[in-house]
Amino acid sequence: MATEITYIDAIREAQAHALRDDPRVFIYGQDVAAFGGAFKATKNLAKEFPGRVFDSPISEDAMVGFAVGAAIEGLRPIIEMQFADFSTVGFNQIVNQAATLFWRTGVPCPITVRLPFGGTSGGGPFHSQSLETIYAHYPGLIVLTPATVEDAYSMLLEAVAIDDPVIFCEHKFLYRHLKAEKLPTEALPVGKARIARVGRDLTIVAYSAMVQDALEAANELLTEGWEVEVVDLRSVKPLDTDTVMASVARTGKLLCVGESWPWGGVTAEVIARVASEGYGLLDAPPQRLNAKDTPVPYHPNLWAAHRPTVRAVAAAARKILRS
Amino acid sequence: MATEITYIDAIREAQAHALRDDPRVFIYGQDVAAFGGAFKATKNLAKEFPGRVFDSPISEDAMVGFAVGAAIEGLRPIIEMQFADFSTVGFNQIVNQAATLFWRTGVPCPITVRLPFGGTSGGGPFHSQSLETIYAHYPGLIVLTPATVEDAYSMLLEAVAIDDPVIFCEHKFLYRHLKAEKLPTEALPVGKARIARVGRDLTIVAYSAMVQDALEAANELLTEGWEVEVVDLRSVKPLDTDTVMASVARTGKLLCVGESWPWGGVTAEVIARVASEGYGLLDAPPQRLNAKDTPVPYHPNLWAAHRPTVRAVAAAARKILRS
Amino acid sequence: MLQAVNEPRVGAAEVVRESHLAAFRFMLRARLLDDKFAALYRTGKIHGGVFLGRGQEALSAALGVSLKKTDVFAPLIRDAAGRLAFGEPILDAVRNYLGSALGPMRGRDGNVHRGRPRDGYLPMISHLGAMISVVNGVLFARRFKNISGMVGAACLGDGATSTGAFHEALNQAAVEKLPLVVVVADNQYAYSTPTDRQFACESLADKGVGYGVASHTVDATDLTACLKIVGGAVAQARAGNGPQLVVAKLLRLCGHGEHDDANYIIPELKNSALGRDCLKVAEEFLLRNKFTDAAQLAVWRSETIREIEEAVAQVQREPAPDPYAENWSAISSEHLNETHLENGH
Amino acid sequence: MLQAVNEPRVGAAEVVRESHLAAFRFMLRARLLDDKFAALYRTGKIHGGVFLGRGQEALSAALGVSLKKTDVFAPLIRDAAGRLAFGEPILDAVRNYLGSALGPMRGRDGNVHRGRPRDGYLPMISHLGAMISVVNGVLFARRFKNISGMVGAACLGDGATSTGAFHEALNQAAVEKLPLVVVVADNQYAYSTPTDRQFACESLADKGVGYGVASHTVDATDLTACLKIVGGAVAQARAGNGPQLVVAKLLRLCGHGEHDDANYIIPELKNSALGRDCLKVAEEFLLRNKFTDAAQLAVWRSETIREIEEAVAQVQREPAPDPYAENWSAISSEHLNETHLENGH
Ligand SMILES: Cc1ncc(C[n+]2csc(CCOP(=O)(O)OP(=O)(O)O)c2C)c(N)n1
Ligand SMILES: Cc1ncc(C[n+]2csc(CCOP(=O)(O)OP(=O)(O)O)c2C)c(N)n1
Ligand SMILES: [Mg+2]
Ligand SMILES: [Mg+2]
Repeated sequence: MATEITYIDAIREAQAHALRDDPRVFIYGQDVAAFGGAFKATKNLAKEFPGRVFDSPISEDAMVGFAVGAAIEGLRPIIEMQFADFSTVGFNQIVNQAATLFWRTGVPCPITVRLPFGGTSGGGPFHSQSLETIYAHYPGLIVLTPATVEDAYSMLLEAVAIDDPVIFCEHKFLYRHLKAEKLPTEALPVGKARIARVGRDLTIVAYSAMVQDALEAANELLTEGWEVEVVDLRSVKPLDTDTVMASVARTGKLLCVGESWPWGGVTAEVIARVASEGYGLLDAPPQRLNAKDTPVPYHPNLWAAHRPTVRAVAAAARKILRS
Repeated sequence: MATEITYIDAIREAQAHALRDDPRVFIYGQDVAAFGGAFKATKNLAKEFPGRVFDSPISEDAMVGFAVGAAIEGLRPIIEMQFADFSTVGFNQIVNQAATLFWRTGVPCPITVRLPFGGTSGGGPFHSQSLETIYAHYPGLIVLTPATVEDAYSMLLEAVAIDDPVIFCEHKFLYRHLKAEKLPTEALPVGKARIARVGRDLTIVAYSAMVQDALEAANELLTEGWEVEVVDLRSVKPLDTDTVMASVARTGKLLCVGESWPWGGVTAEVIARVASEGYGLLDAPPQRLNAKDTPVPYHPNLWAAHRPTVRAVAAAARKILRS
Repeated sequence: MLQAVNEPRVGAAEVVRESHLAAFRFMLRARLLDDKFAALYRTGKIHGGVFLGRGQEALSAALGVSLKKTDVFAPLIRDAAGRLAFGEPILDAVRNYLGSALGPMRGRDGNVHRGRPRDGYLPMISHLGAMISVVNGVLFARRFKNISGMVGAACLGDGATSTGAFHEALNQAAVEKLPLVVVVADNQYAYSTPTDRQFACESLADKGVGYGVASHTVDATDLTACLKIVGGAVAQARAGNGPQLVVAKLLRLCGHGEHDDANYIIPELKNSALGRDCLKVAEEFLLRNKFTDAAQLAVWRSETIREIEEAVAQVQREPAPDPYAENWSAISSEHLNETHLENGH
Repeated sequence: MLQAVNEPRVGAAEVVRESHLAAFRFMLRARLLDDKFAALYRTGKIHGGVFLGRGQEALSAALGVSLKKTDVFAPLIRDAAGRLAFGEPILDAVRNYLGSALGPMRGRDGNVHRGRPRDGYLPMISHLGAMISVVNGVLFARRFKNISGMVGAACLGDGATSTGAFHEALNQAAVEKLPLVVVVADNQYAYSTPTDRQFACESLADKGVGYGVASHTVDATDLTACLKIVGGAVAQARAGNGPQLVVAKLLRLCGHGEHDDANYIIPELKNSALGRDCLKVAEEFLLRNKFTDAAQLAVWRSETIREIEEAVAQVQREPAPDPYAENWSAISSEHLNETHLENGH
């Protein structure tokens, strides 16, 4: 293995590992076989695991239905959507077929749907979407949002092992941006948030790519004397309220940051939980920061302004800290 | 017009009115023509307005795309989904075609998508869903949730007149349950919430069918000496934060109730807004009540326990009132 | 279970008789069971919709008897006969309609939404067309596990052919060369919508060539034809000849559901050959060919009625689901459950 | 603009010459424009993807010249030629790729996602197949307004025929008898996926009959054939003969996008007749038939290059979108805007 491992490498390695260890695993998606996937997440896997990595037609609905059928028979399919945005045409099979199977019949549905998601410069409205909210809202799905190379690896491995349908949101911006020395051998389990940075003045809750921005903002604020704690949710459903609450108990202040649209979603859910159950812990109104309420723009200038920037996170944090 | 007008009558009348007044209006959906729709919302309209009410194949994706094309040409299509639940297969055209058109091109997309939604006893997992959250989360859509016969009428009329795509969530349980003496000639505009009942001790925010349950709970609490204010949101996007905030300013206490699933959604959004912007107004932690996090069950016993009941609303209110 | 009728062999006449009688008995059982559900509906004993297979029994039974227990079956709303033939006990059907806690869906889902996925019997979701790709996945998985000789059947109506899901799944099966049989009951209406508002091809069977899939047409009012054509298609799929599309012509002899009086069905169709009742046609055929006699038919009928009545009586004494005992979780991984969500916060 | 070439009349030879030259010039312009985008991409001047129509120009131009300005056109990613022929200025294309605030999408959307809906020129969303039903809606609306004689064309690739959206929309057009022309560029691959992993029918043209839609096949390396077949299909639709399906055979002579070296395209295909460059084939045809001469070709080429260079130079001086001046609202009804959402709370 290379000495420098990227987030996308980790995703590839996790799949290789799963294919190696578990004969029930297969991968199905557009261009995942010989081509190795649009982002090369399945590079060489078709060659290494003959008959277990194969190309699908451009039929997202049928791809997911197929996975559910295979799962019923005890297999562990991994479905790659070419972009998260295209999962909207497989939406029905995800939320109404996969997500209801166990509850209706008692038969588990262990499928993993990989969604390359989130914004990149020049991606535009249909190659940039963050869809964790629409999947987390529907009952029956586990929604994961790894923010580090290590988590990309360990959480994908765990996703394949989980007996329920997992929506695995892997951030395209992180693919080649993040690097690690080696792959982890141990990991926090799915369902546990992580304190990405310890601080006593303010809790910033973030997930996926925004964890990096939150950490950078925390660095910036440190130069001003503020010690900011950053909680990486890792999984938005289940959502580890305990870790968030414990952090807020320490800091008394909360900012929640997400890259998706502002109406509803992770930031609303986190704030609503803390407001309901941890009201007494807060000594300032909890705040949230999301992308703007428009499609994700194409031009880099617009794109950069659409999502929360490090500067915007720092500014929002400062406002709370000074309140 | 009959002396007793139901919610479904109001929806029919609003469509008749729109067809009569505006030659650009047409209705397209499964069984909407001669048959008059699965719920009779378009009864006789095909006869009264020849060539303007017609049946579609079972093709929700194409139904919505078709409406967008017609809207581009200046028409004002009304699309009936047979059940909200089936809009998941038209989801992509709604959220990525209709909702993005104006923002991308500057050309408005005045379509109305009628979603017979919400639970009824015996409906089961695929004829009961409340999908306001997934549509409100996506930018570019107006999401309406009328709770009264009058609003069903006036808001549908306004929906057709609005230059943007409107998701019109009409509650199936209310169809024949609610009755009014006559149709309104004046109405609050879309975007304004309504104080459905005045009170000073607690604000219950609700929408659609849950407004009735909130009002009943308020009645029950009155016998215990509590005066509960009930805010009917009417529209969940836009969401009239000002009216909610003003009510909370008066009562100091907030309970938000919704029939949809608990993760994310309207109740989270309302509580997050109040917590962020109206923190000082609250003198108790704001609380929320939603359906349980499973598909909607078929059996009446399970169904009744899945959604918030009047008793559960009253109990949650009591807890806040006594805190 | 039926041996493919289009392969005559020693004792072929006897095989034909047996297969007709087997299929007919499932048709009869389905009709009587449906009648009971309709009656229960009228007296308010069933919550939600009741959907009958009246007129579709020959097709559905022919499919059911052509399948082995080790095959895969995804019936739709009008397939009581096929379900019984595939092995579903009457008790399961009754329990599901009445929402018994002991039923296959435990009251969580109802009426025609029932099945036992682990037995290859898939419980439909309502979204039309959505089950076909699930059948594909099951078939693929079995091939992946080196199980061969199986067939997967998915049923749908004329209206459901307009769904994107149908298209994607049939194409997928063709690309993967899966032993899928898609049986389309072209019963002239989708709810109230006549076929000329649903498609513009001459026959839905014309769709086969565009998928590279063999297609077959059958008069579904005629049990003999159904046994031959459906049985043949199943045999073709089993023999490794790829997906098969069967388009059956018939008329729905009831409303869309029992709430619907179907006054939109035009008399011309009712009075046409399509409007024949397949059960009567089959009964006459059996009598005419002396496959059985009227006395035997009467026995079968009364036995089945008793069986159904007993099942209903039993289920009515069974516990309804208890919301307090219910496990309100949609996932199987208990350690990932969120207590926060259990009561809607 | 081309008059349908399959209706010979007085001066037919001259009409043929004119139509070939008109189409060829759009092909050439498209190729040169695409080359420029590829060059800009290589030097990092374009954010996001660049998608070329190399090898598809004859088909796309033939379609573009067969349409009138009052028709409806929903091109896809490889239709630079058709777009130009339908009337798109080079400037619009350049502005869109470079994200100029003055471009048709104002930097909000980019590259091939451009159009002017009010002019019947529909801007694609990325989801394949999704534009066809939108064309249907436009055509329906015009008929509703008593406008006749128009045609709507929707383009897609072999891969996009596997989408449910394609199926639902083609069926819808057939049911409504709309003047829709669906042009499928079967260029042997969908991204890296070869056609045998995409469909199992002999030819995609076989799909027509299953929709009750006329279908046509054309060798898209041959401009003459394209003009004849595509022009003919458009004329059929215009004449009221319902939807038309055109399946064109060709090879993609570039990567899926400019990031892709397409090393998966097998040599057998490259060396086959499908692998011919339609632009070269057309050029040779024009010269051989003395429709024009080499000098003229050189002039066209250099004129176009200058035009493109000027457009690029102009656009590079144009303002980029300004996030502070931007109206961050996705709806047109200003009174329904939520200030709460404007800054992501
Ligand atoms: C995707 C989808 N849209 C709409 C419906 C509502 N619906 C249920 S059955 C039905 C008619 C089905 O007609 P057909 O496929 O011909 O079957 P039949 O009832 O005639 O047996 C409709 C529209 C649905 N179940 N799924
Ligand atoms: C619904 C959907 N799924 C996946 C994609 C990603 N994607 C973009 S282009 C493409 C290949 C298209 O192939 P084809 O239709 O043959 O057109 P070609 O690129 O060959 O011209 C894919 C898979 C998409 N745009 N839409
Ligand atoms: Mg039918
Ligand atoms: Mg292609």
